[in-house]
Amino acid sequence: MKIKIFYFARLKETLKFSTEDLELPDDAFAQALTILKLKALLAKRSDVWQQMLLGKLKVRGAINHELVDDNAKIVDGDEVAFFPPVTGG
Amino acid sequence: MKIKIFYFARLKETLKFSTEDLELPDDAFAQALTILKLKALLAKRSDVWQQMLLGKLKVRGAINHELVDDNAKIVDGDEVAFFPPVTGG
Amino acid sequence: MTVRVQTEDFDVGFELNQLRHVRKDTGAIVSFVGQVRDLNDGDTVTRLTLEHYPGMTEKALEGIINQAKTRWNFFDALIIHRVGSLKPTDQIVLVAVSGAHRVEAFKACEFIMDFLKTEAPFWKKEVTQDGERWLEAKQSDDLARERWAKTIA
Amino acid sequence: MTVRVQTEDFDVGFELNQLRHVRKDTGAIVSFVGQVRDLNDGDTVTRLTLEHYPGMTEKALEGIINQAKTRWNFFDALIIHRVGSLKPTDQIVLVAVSGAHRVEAFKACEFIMDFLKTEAPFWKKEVTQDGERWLEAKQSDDLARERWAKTIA
Repeated sequence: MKIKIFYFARLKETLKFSTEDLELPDDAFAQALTILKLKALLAKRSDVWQQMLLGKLKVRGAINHELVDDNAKIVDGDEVAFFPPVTGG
Repeated sequence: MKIKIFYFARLKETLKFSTEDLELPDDAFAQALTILKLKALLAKRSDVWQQMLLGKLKVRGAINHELVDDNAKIVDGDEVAFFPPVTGG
Repeated sequence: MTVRVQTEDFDVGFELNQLRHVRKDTGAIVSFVGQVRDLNDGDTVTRLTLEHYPGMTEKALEGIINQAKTRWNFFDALIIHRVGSLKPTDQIVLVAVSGAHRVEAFKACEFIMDFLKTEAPFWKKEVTQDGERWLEAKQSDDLARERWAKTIA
Repeated sequence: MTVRVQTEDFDVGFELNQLRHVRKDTGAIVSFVGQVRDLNDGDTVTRLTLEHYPGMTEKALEGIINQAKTRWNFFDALIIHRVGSLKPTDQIVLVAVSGAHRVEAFKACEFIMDFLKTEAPFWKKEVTQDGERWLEAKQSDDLARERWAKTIA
Protein backbone atom coordinates (compact mmCIF):
# COMPACT_ATOMS: atom_id res chain seq x y z
CA MET A 1 0.00 0.00 0.00
CA LYS A 2 1.01 3.58 -0.67
CA ILE A 3 0.07 6.55 1.44
CA LYS A 4 1.03 10.20 1.50
CA ILE A 5 1.89 11.83 4.83
CA PHE A 6 1.98 15.52 5.69
CA TYR A 7 3.49 17.11 8.80
CA PHE A 8 2.64 20.58 10.05
CA ALA A 9 3.81 23.27 12.46
CA ARG A 10 6.11 22.07 15.25
CA LEU A 11 6.20 18.55 13.79
CA LYS A 12 7.28 19.73 10.37
CA GLU A 13 9.87 22.03 11.89
CA THR A 14 11.40 19.49 14.26
CA LEU A 15 11.23 16.43 11.98
CA LYS A 16 12.38 18.52 9.03
CA PHE A 17 9.79 16.77 6.90
CA SER A 18 6.78 18.44 5.38
CA THR A 19 5.55 15.56 3.25
CA GLU A 20 6.56 12.06 2.23
CA ASP A 21 5.23 9.12 0.22
CA LEU A 22 5.30 5.92 2.20
CA GLU A 23 5.07 2.46 0.66
CA LEU A 24 4.31 -0.53 2.87
CA PRO A 25 4.15 -4.22 1.95
CA ASP A 26 0.55 -5.41 1.66
CA ASP A 27 0.71 -7.63 4.71
CA ALA A 28 -1.44 -8.07 7.80
CA PHE A 29 0.10 -4.96 9.40
CA ALA A 30 -0.86 -2.79 6.45
CA GLN A 31 -4.37 -4.32 6.36
CA ALA A 32 -4.93 -3.24 9.96
CA LEU A 33 -3.16 0.11 9.76
CA THR A 34 -4.53 2.86 12.00
CA ILE A 35 -3.35 6.34 12.94
CA LEU A 36 -1.85 4.99 16.18
CA LYS A 37 -0.06 2.11 14.43
CA LEU A 38 1.36 4.49 11.85
CA LYS A 39 2.58 6.79 14.62
CA ALA A 40 4.30 3.83 16.29
CA LEU A 41 5.91 2.77 13.01
CA LEU A 42 7.25 6.27 12.32
CA ALA A 43 8.39 6.66 15.95
CA LYS A 44 10.93 3.89 15.35
CA ARG A 45 12.90 6.13 12.98
CA SER A 46 14.76 7.96 15.77
CA ASP A 47 14.44 9.45 19.25
CA VAL A 48 13.22 12.72 17.77
CA TRP A 49 10.45 10.95 15.86
CA GLN A 50 9.56 8.99 19.00
CA GLN A 51 9.39 12.21 21.05
CA MET A 52 7.36 14.10 18.49
CA LEU A 53 4.79 11.42 17.69
CA LEU A 54 4.43 9.54 20.97
CA GLY A 55 5.80 12.07 23.48
CA LYS A 56 4.24 14.85 25.52
CA LEU A 57 2.99 16.78 22.50
CA LYS A 58 -0.61 16.02 21.72
CA VAL A 59 -0.59 14.99 18.05
CA ARG A 60 -3.79 15.09 16.06
CA GLY A 61 -4.28 13.06 12.91
CA ALA A 62 -6.28 13.64 9.76
CA ILE A 63 -7.16 11.23 6.94
CA ASN A 64 -8.14 12.69 3.59
CA HIS A 65 -8.68 16.13 5.15
CA GLU A 66 -10.90 14.90 7.99
CA LEU A 67 -9.85 15.08 11.64
CA VAL A 68 -9.84 11.53 13.03
CA ASP A 69 -8.91 9.80 16.26
CA ASP A 70 -6.08 7.33 16.91
CA ASN A 71 -8.16 4.29 15.97
CA ALA A 72 -9.13 5.51 12.52
CA LYS A 73 -8.23 3.03 9.77
CA ILE A 74 -5.83 4.00 6.99
CA VAL A 75 -6.22 2.41 3.56
CA ASP A 76 -4.24 2.41 0.30
CA GLY A 77 -4.09 5.83 -1.34
CA ASP A 78 -5.00 7.79 1.79
CA GLU A 79 -3.58 11.22 2.55
CA VAL A 80 -2.61 11.24 6.22
CA ALA A 81 -1.52 14.29 8.22
CA PHE A 82 -0.05 14.78 11.67
CA PHE A 83 -0.08 18.09 13.53
CA PRO A 84 -0.35 19.68 16.98
CA PRO A 85 -3.69 21.04 18.28
CA VAL A 86 -4.76 23.93 16.06
CA THR A 87 -4.29 27.58 17.04
CA GLY A 88 -5.89 29.69 14.30
CA GLY A 89 -8.47 32.45 14.45
CA MET B 1 -45.18 73.87 39.52
CA LYS B 2 -44.07 73.86 35.90
CA ILE B 3 -43.16 70.82 33.90
CA LYS B 4 -42.37 70.15 30.25
CA ILE B 5 -43.99 67.19 28.52
CA PHE B 6 -42.92 65.46 25.31
CA TYR B 7 -44.95 62.98 23.28
CA PHE B 8 -43.46 60.57 20.76
CA ALA B 9 -44.41 58.24 17.94
CA ARG B 10 -48.06 57.13 17.88
CA LEU B 11 -48.90 59.42 20.82
CA LYS B 12 -47.48 62.51 19.14
CA GLU B 13 -49.22 61.63 15.90
CA THR B 14 -52.64 60.94 17.39
CA LEU B 15 -52.67 63.68 20.04
CA LYS B 16 -51.14 66.13 17.56
CA PHE B 17 -48.86 67.37 20.31
CA SER B 18 -45.13 66.94 20.35
CA THR B 19 -44.38 69.06 23.40
CA GLU B 20 -46.10 71.34 25.89
CA ASP B 21 -45.33 73.32 29.01
CA LEU B 22 -47.76 72.53 31.79
CA GLU B 23 -48.27 74.74 34.83
CA LEU B 24 -50.08 73.34 37.86
CA PRO B 25 -51.10 75.09 41.09
CA ASP B 26 -48.72 74.19 43.94
CA ASP B 27 -51.32 72.22 45.85
CA ALA B 28 -51.45 68.77 47.42
CA PHE B 29 -52.12 67.19 44.01
CA ALA B 30 -48.95 68.72 42.54
CA GLN B 31 -46.95 67.77 45.62
CA ALA B 32 -47.88 64.12 45.09
CA LEU B 33 -47.68 64.09 41.31
CA THR B 34 -46.61 60.80 39.71
CA ILE B 35 -46.49 59.51 36.15
CA LEU B 36 -49.82 57.72 36.65
CA LYS B 37 -51.51 60.80 38.17
CA LEU B 38 -50.27 62.97 35.32
CA LYS B 39 -51.61 60.44 32.79
CA ALA B 40 -54.99 60.54 34.55
CA LEU B 41 -54.99 64.35 34.52
CA LEU B 42 -54.17 64.54 30.82
CA ALA B 43 -56.68 61.78 30.00
CA LYS B 44 -59.50 64.15 31.08
CA ARG B 45 -58.80 66.38 28.08
CA SER B 46 -60.83 64.24 25.63
CA ASP B 47 -61.70 60.70 24.63
CA VAL B 48 -58.65 60.56 22.39
CA TRP B 49 -56.36 61.51 25.26
CA GLN B 50 -58.12 58.99 27.49
CA GLN B 51 -57.65 56.26 24.87
CA MET B 52 -54.03 57.09 24.20
CA LEU B 53 -52.83 57.43 27.80
CA LEU B 54 -55.04 54.97 29.68
CA GLY B 55 -56.25 52.69 26.89
CA LYS B 56 -54.91 49.49 25.36
CA LEU B 57 -51.63 51.04 24.24
CA LYS B 58 -48.86 50.40 26.72
CA VAL B 59 -47.47 53.87 27.47
CA ARG B 60 -44.01 54.22 28.95
CA GLY B 61 -42.91 57.29 30.85
CA ALA B 62 -39.57 59.00 31.27
CA ILE B 63 -38.53 61.72 33.69
CA ASN B 64 -35.47 63.81 32.82
CA HIS B 65 -34.40 61.26 30.19
CA GLU B 66 -34.66 58.21 32.46
CA LEU B 67 -37.22 55.46 31.88
CA VAL B 68 -39.45 55.26 34.97
CA ASP B 69 -42.52 53.34 36.11
CA ASP B 70 -46.02 54.67 36.81
CA ASN B 71 -45.27 55.43 40.46
CA ALA B 72 -42.27 57.66 39.79
CA LYS B 73 -42.63 61.12 41.39
CA ILE B 74 -42.61 64.26 39.25
CA VAL B 75 -41.28 67.51 40.72
CA ASP B 76 -41.12 71.14 39.61
CA GLY B 77 -38.94 71.68 36.53
CA ASP B 78 -39.01 68.04 35.40
CA GLU B 79 -39.01 67.03 31.76
CA VAL B 80 -41.57 64.27 31.37
CA ALA B 81 -42.09 62.15 28.24
CA PHE B 82 -44.75 59.65 27.17
CA PHE B 83 -44.23 57.12 24.41
CA PRO B 84 -45.10 53.58 23.27
CA PRO B 85 -42.67 50.68 23.83
CA VAL B 86 -39.52 51.35 21.83
CA THR B 87 -38.82 49.67 18.48
CA GLY B 88 -35.35 50.78 17.41
CA GLY B 89 -32.32 48.79 16.34
CA MET C 1 -17.01 55.03 24.07
CA THR C 2 -18.78 56.66 21.13
CA VAL C 3 -22.51 57.12 20.64
CA ARG C 4 -23.93 58.85 17.58
CA VAL C 5 -27.52 59.42 16.46
CA GLN C 6 -27.64 60.78 12.93
CA THR C 7 -29.68 60.96 9.72
CA GLU C 8 -26.63 60.26 7.49
CA ASP C 9 -25.46 56.80 6.55
CA PHE C 10 -22.27 55.41 8.10
CA ASP C 11 -19.23 53.58 6.74
CA VAL C 12 -18.87 50.30 8.62
CA GLY C 13 -15.38 49.61 7.27
CA PHE C 14 -14.11 53.00 8.39
CA GLU C 15 -15.67 52.75 11.85
CA LEU C 16 -14.39 49.23 12.55
CA ASN C 17 -10.94 50.22 11.37
CA GLN C 18 -10.91 53.16 13.79
CA LEU C 19 -12.06 50.94 16.63
CA ARG C 20 -9.49 48.22 16.08
CA HIS C 21 -6.66 50.74 16.19
CA VAL C 22 -7.63 52.26 19.56
CA ARG C 23 -5.27 49.83 21.30
CA LYS C 24 -2.50 47.66 19.88
CA ASP C 25 -3.44 44.79 22.18
CA THR C 26 -6.91 44.55 20.63
CA GLY C 27 -7.49 40.98 19.47
CA ALA C 28 -11.22 40.90 18.72
CA ILE C 29 -13.81 43.22 17.19
CA VAL C 30 -17.42 42.06 17.13
CA SER C 31 -20.00 44.09 15.26
CA PHE C 32 -23.67 44.12 14.48
CA VAL C 33 -25.21 45.93 11.52
CA GLY C 34 -28.99 46.21 11.32
CA GLN C 35 -30.63 47.17 8.06
CA VAL C 36 -34.12 47.81 6.69
CA ARG C 37 -35.74 44.61 5.40
CA ASP C 38 -37.92 44.83 2.29
CA LEU C 39 -40.29 42.39 3.96
CA ASN C 40 -41.85 42.55 7.44
CA ASP C 41 -44.66 40.33 8.73
CA GLY C 42 -45.22 39.23 5.15
CA ASP C 43 -45.69 42.75 3.77
CA THR C 44 -43.50 44.63 1.32
CA VAL C 45 -41.90 47.62 2.98
CA THR C 46 -41.17 50.67 0.83
CA ARG C 47 -40.03 53.17 3.50
CA LEU C 48 -39.16 53.17 7.17
CA THR C 49 -39.23 56.28 9.33
CA LEU C 50 -37.24 56.34 12.55
CA GLU C 51 -38.17 58.80 15.28
CA HIS C 52 -36.22 59.28 18.50
CA TYR C 53 -36.11 61.33 21.69
CA PRO C 54 -33.10 63.65 21.34
CA GLY C 55 -31.12 63.91 24.55
CA MET C 56 -32.58 60.81 26.15
CA THR C 57 -31.42 58.57 23.30
CA GLU C 58 -27.73 59.36 23.70
CA LYS C 59 -28.00 59.04 27.48
CA ALA C 60 -29.78 55.68 27.21
CA LEU C 61 -27.18 54.31 24.78
CA GLU C 62 -24.27 55.44 26.94
CA GLY C 63 -26.00 53.89 29.95
CA ILE C 64 -26.30 50.56 28.11
CA ILE C 65 -22.58 50.55 27.26
CA ASN C 66 -21.77 51.35 30.89
CA GLN C 67 -23.94 48.46 32.05
CA ALA C 68 -22.07 46.16 29.68
CA LYS C 69 -18.77 47.48 31.10
CA THR C 70 -19.74 46.34 34.58
CA ARG C 71 -20.17 42.78 33.25
CA TRP C 72 -17.33 42.21 30.78
CA ASN C 73 -13.81 43.38 30.12
CA PHE C 74 -13.72 45.04 26.77
CA PHE C 75 -11.72 47.97 25.46
CA ASP C 76 -14.12 50.18 23.55
CA ALA C 77 -17.65 50.26 22.19
CA LEU C 78 -19.37 52.21 19.44
CA ILE C 79 -23.05 52.73 18.68
CA ILE C 80 -24.29 54.58 15.60
CA HIS C 81 -28.05 54.71 15.07
CA ARG C 82 -29.78 56.45 12.20
CA VAL C 83 -33.05 58.38 12.38
CA GLY C 84 -35.25 59.86 9.68
CA SER C 85 -36.51 58.31 6.47
CA LEU C 86 -34.91 55.08 5.25
CA LYS C 87 -35.56 52.59 2.44
CA PRO C 88 -35.04 48.80 2.21
CA THR C 89 -31.39 47.68 2.51
CA ASP C 90 -30.42 51.01 4.15
CA GLN C 91 -28.28 50.58 7.23
CA ILE C 92 -30.03 51.45 10.51
CA VAL C 93 -27.61 50.68 13.31
CA LEU C 94 -24.01 49.69 13.98
CA VAL C 95 -22.88 48.32 17.33
CA ALA C 96 -19.21 47.37 17.61
CA VAL C 97 -17.14 46.21 20.56
CA SER C 98 -13.37 45.73 20.74
CA GLY C 99 -11.47 43.69 23.30
CA ALA C 100 -8.50 41.46 23.96
CA HIS C 101 -10.47 38.27 23.39
CA ARG C 102 -13.55 37.22 21.48
CA VAL C 103 -15.86 35.82 24.16
CA GLU C 104 -16.24 39.12 26.04
CA ALA C 105 -16.61 41.11 22.82
CA PHE C 106 -19.37 38.79 21.55
CA LYS C 107 -21.26 38.93 24.84
CA ALA C 108 -21.00 42.71 25.19
CA CYS C 109 -22.12 43.34 21.60
CA GLU C 110 -25.14 41.05 21.92
CA PHE C 111 -26.02 42.55 25.32
CA ILE C 112 -25.87 46.10 23.94
CA MET C 113 -28.15 45.16 21.03
CA ASP C 114 -30.69 43.43 23.30
CA PHE C 115 -30.89 46.47 25.57
CA LEU C 116 -30.89 48.96 22.70
CA LYS C 117 -33.92 47.12 21.27
CA THR C 118 -35.87 47.39 24.53
CA GLU C 119 -34.67 50.56 26.27
CA ALA C 120 -33.39 53.12 23.76
CA PRO C 121 -36.12 55.60 22.72
CA PHE C 122 -36.44 54.93 18.99
CA TRP C 123 -39.69 54.22 17.16
CA LYS C 124 -40.15 52.79 13.67
CA LYS C 125 -42.98 53.51 11.28
CA GLU C 126 -43.25 51.47 8.08
CA VAL C 127 -44.83 52.33 4.79
CA THR C 128 -46.21 49.19 3.12
CA GLN C 129 -48.65 48.60 0.25
CA ASP C 130 -51.44 48.99 2.86
CA GLY C 131 -50.26 52.38 4.11
CA GLU C 132 -48.36 53.48 7.19
CA ARG C 133 -48.06 51.57 10.43
CA TRP C 134 -46.12 51.97 13.66
CA LEU C 135 -44.17 48.86 14.51
CA GLU C 136 -45.21 46.99 17.63
CA ALA C 137 -42.59 46.05 20.21
CA LYS C 138 -41.81 42.34 19.96
CA GLN C 139 -42.12 39.96 22.87
CA SER C 140 -39.06 38.12 21.52
CA ASP C 141 -37.02 41.26 22.19
CA ASP C 142 -38.20 41.39 25.81
CA LEU C 143 -37.29 37.71 26.17
CA ALA C 144 -33.88 38.33 24.59
CA ARG C 145 -33.21 41.02 27.19
CA GLU C 146 -34.42 38.84 30.04
CA ARG C 147 -31.81 36.18 29.18
CA TRP C 148 -29.18 38.50 30.66
CA ALA C 149 -30.90 38.65 34.04
CA LYS C 150 -30.46 34.90 34.37
CA THR C 151 -26.76 34.74 33.59
CA ILE C 152 -23.99 35.87 35.89
CA ALA C 153 -21.71 36.77 32.97
CA MET D 1 -21.25 30.51 1.56
CA THR D 2 -17.74 31.85 0.95
CA VAL D 3 -14.51 30.54 2.45
CA ARG D 4 -11.16 32.10 1.57
CA VAL D 5 -7.64 31.38 2.85
CA GLN D 6 -5.19 33.99 1.64
CA THR D 7 -1.96 35.84 2.40
CA GLU D 8 -3.41 39.24 1.40
CA ASP D 9 -5.26 41.51 3.75
CA PHE D 10 -9.04 41.91 3.37
CA ASP D 11 -11.38 44.90 3.37
CA VAL D 12 -14.01 44.36 6.07
CA GLY D 13 -16.23 47.21 4.86
CA PHE D 14 -16.33 45.83 1.32
CA GLU D 15 -17.00 42.25 2.45
CA LEU D 16 -19.81 43.19 4.85
CA ASN D 17 -21.38 45.38 2.21
CA GLN D 18 -21.40 42.48 -0.27
CA LEU D 19 -22.91 40.18 2.32
CA ARG D 20 -25.71 42.50 3.35
CA HIS D 21 -26.83 42.89 -0.26
CA VAL D 22 -27.15 39.14 -0.97
CA ARG D 23 -30.83 39.33 -0.01
CA LYS D 24 -33.10 42.34 0.41
CA ASP D 25 -34.78 40.77 3.42
CA THR D 26 -31.50 40.72 5.34
CA GLY D 27 -31.98 42.47 8.66
CA ALA D 28 -28.85 41.56 10.60
CA ILE D 29 -25.15 41.13 9.88
CA VAL D 30 -22.91 39.98 12.71
CA SER D 31 -19.17 39.92 12.20
CA PHE D 32 -16.00 39.03 14.02
CA VAL D 33 -12.56 40.41 13.15
CA GLY D 34 -9.50 38.91 14.81
CA GLN D 35 -6.22 40.76 14.72
CA VAL D 36 -2.63 40.26 15.88
CA ARG D 37 -2.10 41.60 19.42
CA ASP D 38 1.21 43.29 20.23
CA LEU D 39 1.12 41.51 23.59
CA ASN D 40 0.59 37.82 24.35
CA ASP D 41 1.11 36.12 27.71
CA GLY D 42 2.90 39.28 28.84
CA ASP D 43 5.44 39.29 26.00
CA THR D 44 5.82 41.79 23.19
CA VAL D 45 5.05 40.19 19.86
CA THR D 46 6.86 41.50 16.79
CA ARG D 47 5.71 38.99 14.14
CA LEU D 48 3.19 36.21 13.83
CA THR D 49 3.44 33.43 11.25
CA LEU D 50 0.36 31.49 10.29
CA GLU D 51 0.70 28.06 8.73
CA HIS D 52 -2.21 25.98 7.43
CA TYR D 53 -3.05 22.70 5.71
CA PRO D 54 -4.15 23.64 2.18
CA GLY D 55 -7.15 21.65 1.05
CA MET D 56 -8.16 20.53 4.51
CA THR D 57 -8.55 24.09 5.77
CA GLU D 58 -11.19 25.07 3.23
CA LYS D 59 -13.04 21.81 3.76
CA ALA D 60 -12.99 22.23 7.55
CA LEU D 61 -14.29 25.81 7.35
CA GLU D 62 -17.09 24.85 4.97
CA GLY D 63 -17.96 21.98 7.30
CA ILE D 64 -18.23 24.37 10.24
CA ILE D 65 -20.59 26.68 8.33
CA ASN D 66 -22.70 23.68 7.36
CA GLN D 67 -22.87 22.55 10.99
CA ALA D 68 -24.05 26.05 11.94
CA LYS D 69 -26.70 25.84 9.19
CA THR D 70 -28.21 22.76 10.78
CA ARG D 71 -28.71 24.72 14.01
CA TRP D 72 -29.83 28.22 12.98
CA ASN D 73 -31.65 29.94 10.17
CA PHE D 74 -29.31 32.40 8.58
CA PHE D 75 -28.91 33.56 4.99
CA ASP D 76 -25.20 33.56 4.25
CA ALA D 77 -21.82 33.22 5.93
CA LEU D 78 -18.32 34.31 5.02
CA ILE D 79 -14.96 33.26 6.43
CA ILE D 80 -11.68 34.86 5.35
CA HIS D 81 -8.52 33.67 7.13
CA ARG D 82 -5.04 34.94 6.42
CA VAL D 83 -1.86 32.85 6.43
CA GLY D 84 1.80 33.82 6.17
CA SER D 85 3.71 36.49 8.04
CA LEU D 86 1.76 39.12 9.98
CA LYS D 87 2.63 41.96 12.35
CA PRO D 88 0.75 43.45 15.34
CA THR D 89 -2.62 45.05 14.47
CA ASP D 90 -2.75 43.12 11.18
CA GLN D 91 -6.11 41.49 10.56
CA ILE D 92 -6.11 37.68 10.81
CA VAL D 93 -9.67 36.52 10.34
CA LEU D 94 -13.13 37.74 9.38
CA VAL D 95 -16.26 35.74 10.09
CA ALA D 96 -19.55 37.30 9.06
CA VAL D 97 -23.10 35.97 9.11
CA SER D 98 -26.22 37.54 7.62
CA GLY D 99 -29.78 36.72 8.50
CA ALA D 100 -33.31 38.03 8.92
CA HIS D 101 -32.89 38.59 12.65
CA ARG D 102 -30.05 39.23 15.06
CA VAL D 103 -30.28 36.33 17.52
CA GLU D 104 -29.55 33.63 14.92
CA ALA D 105 -26.80 35.69 13.30
CA PHE D 106 -25.06 36.26 16.65
CA LYS D 107 -25.25 32.59 17.61
CA ALA D 108 -24.03 31.34 14.24
CA CYS D 109 -21.10 33.78 14.13
CA GLU D 110 -19.96 32.87 17.65
CA PHE D 111 -20.38 29.14 16.92
CA ILE D 112 -18.32 29.39 13.74
CA MET D 113 -15.51 31.20 15.60
CA ASP D 114 -15.48 28.66 18.45
CA PHE D 115 -15.20 25.75 16.01
CA LEU D 116 -12.70 27.52 13.78
CA LYS D 117 -10.47 28.00 16.84
CA THR D 118 -10.54 24.28 17.70
CA GLU D 119 -10.99 22.41 14.40
CA ALA D 120 -9.60 24.38 11.48
CA PRO D 121 -5.98 23.43 10.69
CA PHE D 122 -4.13 26.70 11.32
CA TRP D 123 -1.04 27.08 13.51
CA LYS D 124 0.47 30.28 14.85
CA LYS D 125 4.12 30.93 15.60
CA GLU D 126 5.08 34.13 17.38
CA VAL D 127 8.31 36.07 17.33
CA THR D 128 8.87 37.80 20.68
CA GLN D 129 11.92 39.39 22.34
CA ASP D 130 12.85 35.86 23.51
CA GLY D 131 12.76 34.35 20.03
CA GLU D 132 10.22 32.19 18.22
CA ARG D 133 7.53 30.05 19.81
CA TRP D 134 4.62 27.99 18.58
CA LEU D 135 1.40 28.95 20.31
CA GLU D 136 -0.18 26.34 22.55
CA ALA D 137 -3.86 25.51 22.11
CA LYS D 138 -5.90 27.11 24.91
CA GLN D 139 -8.14 25.14 27.20
CA SER D 140 -10.52 28.12 27.21
CA ASP D 141 -11.08 27.52 23.48
CA ASP D 142 -11.98 23.88 24.09
CA LEU D 143 -14.39 24.99 26.81
CA ALA D 144 -15.89 27.63 24.50
CA ARG D 145 -16.59 24.92 21.93
CA GLU D 146 -18.04 22.56 24.50
CA ARG D 147 -20.68 25.15 25.45
CA TRP D 148 -22.43 24.35 22.18
CA ALA D 149 -22.81 20.66 23.05
CA LYS D 150 -24.89 21.63 26.07
CA THR D 151 -27.32 23.93 24.29
CA ILE D 152 -30.11 22.82 22.01
CA ALA D 153 -29.94 26.01 19.98
